[in-house]
Amino acid sequence: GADTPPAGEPRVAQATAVAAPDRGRLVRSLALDPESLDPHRAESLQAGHVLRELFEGLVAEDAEGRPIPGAALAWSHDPEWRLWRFELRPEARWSDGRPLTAADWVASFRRALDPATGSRSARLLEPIRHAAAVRRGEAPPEALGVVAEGPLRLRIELEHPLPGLPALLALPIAFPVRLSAASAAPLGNGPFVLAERVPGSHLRLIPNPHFHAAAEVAIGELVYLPIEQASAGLARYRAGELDWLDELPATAAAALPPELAPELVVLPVLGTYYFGLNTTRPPLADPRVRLALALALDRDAIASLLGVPGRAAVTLVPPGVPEHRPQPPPWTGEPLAARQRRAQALLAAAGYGPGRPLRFELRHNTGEDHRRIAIAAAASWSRALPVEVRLHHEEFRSFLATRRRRETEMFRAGWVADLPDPLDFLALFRSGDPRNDCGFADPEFDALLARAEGEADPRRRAEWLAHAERRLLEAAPVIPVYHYVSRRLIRPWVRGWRPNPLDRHPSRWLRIEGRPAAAR
Amino acid sequence: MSVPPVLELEGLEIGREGDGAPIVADLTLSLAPGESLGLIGASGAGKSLSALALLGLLPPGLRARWRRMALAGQRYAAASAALRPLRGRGIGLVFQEPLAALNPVLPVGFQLAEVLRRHLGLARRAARAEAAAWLERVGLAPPAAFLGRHPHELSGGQRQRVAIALALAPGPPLLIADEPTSALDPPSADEILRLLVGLARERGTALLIVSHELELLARHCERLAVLAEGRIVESAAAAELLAAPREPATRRLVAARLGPPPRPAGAATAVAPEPLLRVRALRVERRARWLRRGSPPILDGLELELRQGEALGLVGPSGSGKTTLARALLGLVPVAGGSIRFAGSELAGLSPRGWRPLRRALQIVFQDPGASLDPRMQVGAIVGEGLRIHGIGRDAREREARVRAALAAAGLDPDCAACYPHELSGGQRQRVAIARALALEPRLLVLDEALSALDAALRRDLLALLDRLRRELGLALLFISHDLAATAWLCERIAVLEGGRIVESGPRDRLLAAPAHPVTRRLLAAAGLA
Amino acid sequence: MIGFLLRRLAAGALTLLALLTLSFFLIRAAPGGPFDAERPLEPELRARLEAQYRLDQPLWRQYLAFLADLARGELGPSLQYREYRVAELIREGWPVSLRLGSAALLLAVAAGLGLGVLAAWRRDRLLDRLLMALATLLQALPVFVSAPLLVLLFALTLGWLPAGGYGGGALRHLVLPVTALALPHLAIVARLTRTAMVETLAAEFVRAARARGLSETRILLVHALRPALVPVVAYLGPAAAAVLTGSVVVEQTFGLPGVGRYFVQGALNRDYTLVMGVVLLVGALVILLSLLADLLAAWLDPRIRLR
Amino acid sequence: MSRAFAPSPWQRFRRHRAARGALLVLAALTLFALLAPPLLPLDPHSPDWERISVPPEPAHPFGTDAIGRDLLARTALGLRTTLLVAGSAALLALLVGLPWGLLAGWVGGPVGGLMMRIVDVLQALPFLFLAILLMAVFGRRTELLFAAIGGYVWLDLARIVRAETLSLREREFVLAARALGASTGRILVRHLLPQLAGGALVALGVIVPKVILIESFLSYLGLGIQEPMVSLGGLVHEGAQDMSFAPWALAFPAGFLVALLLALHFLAEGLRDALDPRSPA
Ligand SMILES: Nc1ncnc2c1ncn2[C@@H]1O[C@H](COP(=O)(O)OP(=O)(O)OP(=O)(O)O)[C@@H](O)[C@H]1O
Ligand SMILES: Nc1ncnc2c1ncn2[C@@H]1O[C@H](COP(=O)(O)OP(=O)(O)OP(=O)(O)O)[C@@H](O)[C@H]1O
Ligand SMILES: [Mg+2]
Ligand SMILES: [Mg+2]
Repeated sequence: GADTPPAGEPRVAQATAVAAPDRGRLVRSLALDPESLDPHRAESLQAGHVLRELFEGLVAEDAEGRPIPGAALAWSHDPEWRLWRFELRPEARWSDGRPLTAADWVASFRRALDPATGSRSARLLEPIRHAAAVRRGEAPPEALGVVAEGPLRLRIELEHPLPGLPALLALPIAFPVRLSAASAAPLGNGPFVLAERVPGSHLRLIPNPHFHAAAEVAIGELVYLPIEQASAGLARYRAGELDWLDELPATAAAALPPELAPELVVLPVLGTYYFGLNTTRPPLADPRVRLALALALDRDAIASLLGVPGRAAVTLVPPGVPEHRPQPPPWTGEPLAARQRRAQALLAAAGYGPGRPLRFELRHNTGEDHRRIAIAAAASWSRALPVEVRLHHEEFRSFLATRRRRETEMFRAGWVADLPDPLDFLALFRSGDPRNDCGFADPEFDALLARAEGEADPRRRAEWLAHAERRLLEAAPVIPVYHYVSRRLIRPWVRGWRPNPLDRHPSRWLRIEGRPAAAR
Repeated sequence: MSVPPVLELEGLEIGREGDGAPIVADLTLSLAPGESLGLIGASGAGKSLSALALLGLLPPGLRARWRRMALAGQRYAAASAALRPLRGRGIGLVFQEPLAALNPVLPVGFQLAEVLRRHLGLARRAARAEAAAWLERVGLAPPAAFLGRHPHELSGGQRQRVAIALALAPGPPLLIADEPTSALDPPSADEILRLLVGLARERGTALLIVSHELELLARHCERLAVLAEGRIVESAAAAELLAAPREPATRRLVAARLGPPPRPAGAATAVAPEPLLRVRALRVERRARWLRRGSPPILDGLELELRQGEALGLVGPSGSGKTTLARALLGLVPVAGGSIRFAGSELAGLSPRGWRPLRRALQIVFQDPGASLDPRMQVGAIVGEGLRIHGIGRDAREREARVRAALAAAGLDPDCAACYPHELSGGQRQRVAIARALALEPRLLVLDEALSALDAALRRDLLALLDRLRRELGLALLFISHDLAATAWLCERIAVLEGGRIVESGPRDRLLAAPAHPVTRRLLAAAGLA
Repeated sequence: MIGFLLRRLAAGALTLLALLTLSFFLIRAAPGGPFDAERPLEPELRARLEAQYRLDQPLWRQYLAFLADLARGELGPSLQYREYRVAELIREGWPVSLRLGSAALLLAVAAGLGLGVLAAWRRDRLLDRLLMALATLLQALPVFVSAPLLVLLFALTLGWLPAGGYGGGALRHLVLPVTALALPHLAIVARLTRTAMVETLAAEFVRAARARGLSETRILLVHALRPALVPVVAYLGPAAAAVLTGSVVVEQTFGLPGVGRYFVQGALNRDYTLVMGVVLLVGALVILLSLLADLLAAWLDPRIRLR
Repeated sequence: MSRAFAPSPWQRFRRHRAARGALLVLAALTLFALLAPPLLPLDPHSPDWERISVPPEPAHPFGTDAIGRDLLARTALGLRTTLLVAGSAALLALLVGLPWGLLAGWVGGPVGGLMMRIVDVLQALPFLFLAILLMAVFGRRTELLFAAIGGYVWLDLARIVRAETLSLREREFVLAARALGASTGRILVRHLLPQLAGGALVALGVIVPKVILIESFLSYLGLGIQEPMVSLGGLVHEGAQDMSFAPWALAFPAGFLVALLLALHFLAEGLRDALDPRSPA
């Protein structure tokens, strides 16, 4: 049946934003200089932030991250959730004023999946019919299940039921792309257009007059400053050069000058920091050993070290995923001492004791937080158990290579969801998945995931996934450490943002109210 | 005297910091305007240090005091700061070793112009013109060829002229010249002294000239003073002092004047028939700097022969290429053409490896002894270095004995083996260089102005030593000198170098009796030998 | 002289080629590649991508292709900044680095020489000790400490200067980064100058210059300094190359769009083409500047022969 | 002319007040580095959850770091590493850079030119890749890292020494040594080296801080030495991150670093003066 998309409250908020006329300048930080402004090629989170300003998918997200109509006015799907139709806005325009039609959309999807584009995120589009084959070059682009049914109507066919398709279509990989001869970066259709880009220095954006909701955009000039050094970001925020500072490190947040404390915003993020255990190689190939380590880890200590006491993680899938019921392992409530005693027993059973300590290496990539966590974890194990941990840090690419080649025993890893879906996390451990650096291979687990994917009923699907997670945590190829939070500083005069599970805050919803003249 | 004296110095005392007997004990001196005083004294008597003390520029480690010092009636304390205003403007000083005294990295024209600007307040352009005029005045013509040169691109005599011009240019009331003619040929020396004295008369400058050339001083100075035992032991009109020296120290110096050559020419040991050294068509070119090219070669088509046991005197005006020849013989400057045969080997273009075995047989005493001594080595090590290199002497003890012997032979206290070169006087340094060469017992010794800084007595002794070595050991000598008397005394054959080639050569007696070339005649005339 | 220059330039070209060759293979020997990321690519996709950038060919073929491109003045696309060519990145960034670097160099040389001369003049006195202690302190402070301290003091506490940003090259924006960039070199120049000056000040010719009544300043700045500059110039040649190509830390601390960060980012991201670009830049600079340093040394001390 | 002889270099060195002080400080630092961890009841490795980032207090005289480890013990440990890094790099620079520059300056011509072009290449080489490669291939072999740093910093020394050699080789006393028949080796070692030694020592005073800086820059990039080892440079880097609220974590390691470098500086000065017979005693 037809499904009317939720009409968001933000529209109401928008009305007030138009009324308050400080169409001023907003300066936001980026923790990384975007490597690309092509939605199909960009990979980083930070590039994603900018792309959401420049583009709009068929579906957009409101300030709370809920899908709302974007370039499409409305959509409908069949009861199987496999065949979707999107009604395009007649007034949709590219930023140069040319109309944006269903043909453009078809071309864009094909481009995203074209092997020549070499997009990494295109994997996310694989639920679309033939997408996987097209992506591997095994089928022609024309085979793709995205079809124009007239200039303003688009049909999307899926391989398997996917109730969450709208959320998927709000991702940059599903943004429309039109290459222009004039600039290296493609043309967009979003609330803002790029006015200037100086690598390493800044990106300057101005409102896009052809945007369908241009009247609601309350920011007159949007500047993104790539600041890779957290301390530098903080300094510039303190100096009044930034209105919005992203990715403040835990240590900096802990030591914030008192006048800035009210501007600190800490929000949960759908993401988990964990240790991956190499299950293909002794000594961690032994599940008893893995479980012992999972039991004995003092997560609370680490979480409080990082200043996020409530976010110690016992599960891989973070709390807050819609439809998902967290699956904490049975020992969750036990006191640490008791858990550690059990761990000792497990290790003893595996043949490790004071005379023959368990020796393994924990690798992490460079980073102050990673280092602190690794030291703390190593300390919490070696204090309670006959364990000797060798810490080893590496620069990122070398680390990835080591991890991928499974040349270490334990490594640090983390995952932030693209979609609010447990599968996004669990698929990392499917056997044969290129991301499965643990070498975890459990046919049962794989089967549970396959079941969930074929399931059209959201509730049943969630159950299969919960089941899979339980099984995963029992085998413990992964030791969750903590669930990510985002820490940022936001000026009090920046209004309109709302907490949301994916922690995305496009400037379309922001406005500036009551900024003191001195801070302009 | 109605006019106050230019310099009044009473009771100058110079000693090492802390300990020991003073080097200069009680020096008292007075100079009237326009007066020229010749100061003589044994090498190491303290002449140079006294001069430096007046400017407050003693080397570190030495201290000076005086009871009274006044310049043109104004009294000065013996402190460096107090004396600063005197420097250059009040007292001009010509340093004993011009190579060490000129800034090695600045063109001489620049250094001259700088002094003129500082003391005469000339503008840049005017200072440059005046610098050129001064170069011409001291005999460096055409000045344009010299203004832009650096000290190392000048001959010893040319440097000395620059040093004199530097001291004269500001027109100080007192000029102290420390052996200002030691590197000059007799006519030039005469000319320079005439210039000095002339300027002194004209401007009322007082002149204090330190020198070992007694005749020269006698000719130009009214008065001579003798420094010995740290004080002026005798002072009198020049002719009087030379004619009737009273003090033993004076007598020693005066009596040391050379007599006639020790024997008639040709009566030496049998001279080997085959020449030890034969130079043919030797050509040495100037080093091309930047874009400058095509200047004439320094030596061109030079021919020379020298037999074992023979002493060849090489004389010639300053800048004629004597030093260059000496260096070319030793392979220290690149030879552009010609051949040098020594003891059966060809030296031109020889590799460093090929040179090594020959080094011992072929030794040199450099013209600027100070610069040729490694400043970080003690004298003993300097003299002993050749012994170690060539493996002479069985052990360290024997080598040390040889070093002491060589030092003694060169007229030095063997105990100074522990000194560093900078602690020695100019003459002492020269003797170290001689000792270094002698210690190796070479077959051919090149002496480039090797006796110029020695007092007459020492000079006589060393000449005698060289002559003895020549006769007894068959040492061959290439004796480069401006001291024609010494050359004539030592050498049976004399060659005259001019403009890079030998213009005349022949047996001493013939050359002295009947000089053929005008250059020779001029040299002889100025030395009072013609 | 002209012969010397020609010979040196020819040698420089060969040196550059050797440098590029060595770098080419060195950077490819490091583990990991430009297309590695947390989300790995499927092998077939990765192969396709690598083929696009010619990374699938045997090394020697890649090398020959690189040389052929280079001969045409082509450095290729950046592997990291997908929308940019390496030449573009350098063309945009280097003027910024050059501007900062030359100002920093000037500051380091002027102040370093000044302090060094001062210290040598007051040798072993209190001022000398203080200056040298200060120089040591400046040398001991990594830029990642000194730069934030400068910001803390002048931007946050005193509020005199902006905490970052290039501001189109406005003076206000340059003061702090230039200072941060200059400080360590300033300290080194000061120390080298002092030592060399102490040596020349003891020389006889300085005593002779004093005897001529030259002013102390002139003796220090002309007579003693000139020969003392030889080692300083030798150090400054390649140091200038480093300063003129910027510093990651300074650029990151102050948010400046120079090329300094490409050295680190290029290496960390395995952006092979970008790294070759910056190596070319630095290499050419090092070679040219060391030639310049040699010429300068020969001019400063004419006894030096250029061969 | 009999008199008290000129003092020997050793005597001159002993009379150098600043150098004596420096030597004392250096000895004290070494003792501290070697003895503090074993003698004091402080553990540089295990974190104390209760005492994270505490300022100096009796139990932790230098305070603790962001993971609650004792900073006094860590400083001592870091000092040990840094002494080792600095020492080995300085030694390497002296053993390679000095002869290299000397030889290149002396020989000149094509060979000397080639030697200097090698220096050019090494100086322009992407050093980070070398570090990455070494770390990847040899992992935790910290010595190799030191060697890589040392292999980089001798270049400056070689350049400085060469420039001075070029000037010295034209001096009269070098000619005199050649005339004596001294071999190249002898001229280089006996005549040029003593002239250069002072300058080279001071250049080392420039190089050692550079080594330490490079090492700490590598820490900044995460290519530095591995836990549980620490270096002063690494500690300074750690401290720099928290410097606004835990200044002691920066101040103590940085203080030791400065003390070390100052001591080295004055030591170098003292040695230089001692080697120069003309310097005032
Ligand atoms: N820097 C010094 N330190 C210690 N002793 C010195 C120093 N300079 C010179 N002397 C000693 O002082 C004495 C006088 O030296 P000075 O140079 O004045 O002699 P001089 O009369 O000029 O001799 P010469 O005719 O050889 O030049 C010498 O014995 C010398 O050894
Ligand atoms: N490096 C150089 N560059 C250019 N010209 C030089 C250089 N060295 C020497 N000359 C010139 O070569 C000529 C010969 O110099 P040389 O030193 O051989 O003279 P000399 O006969 O020893 O003179 P003196 O008696 O003054 O010592 C001089 O005119 C001198 O200016
Ligand atoms: Mg004298
Ligand atoms: Mg000469």
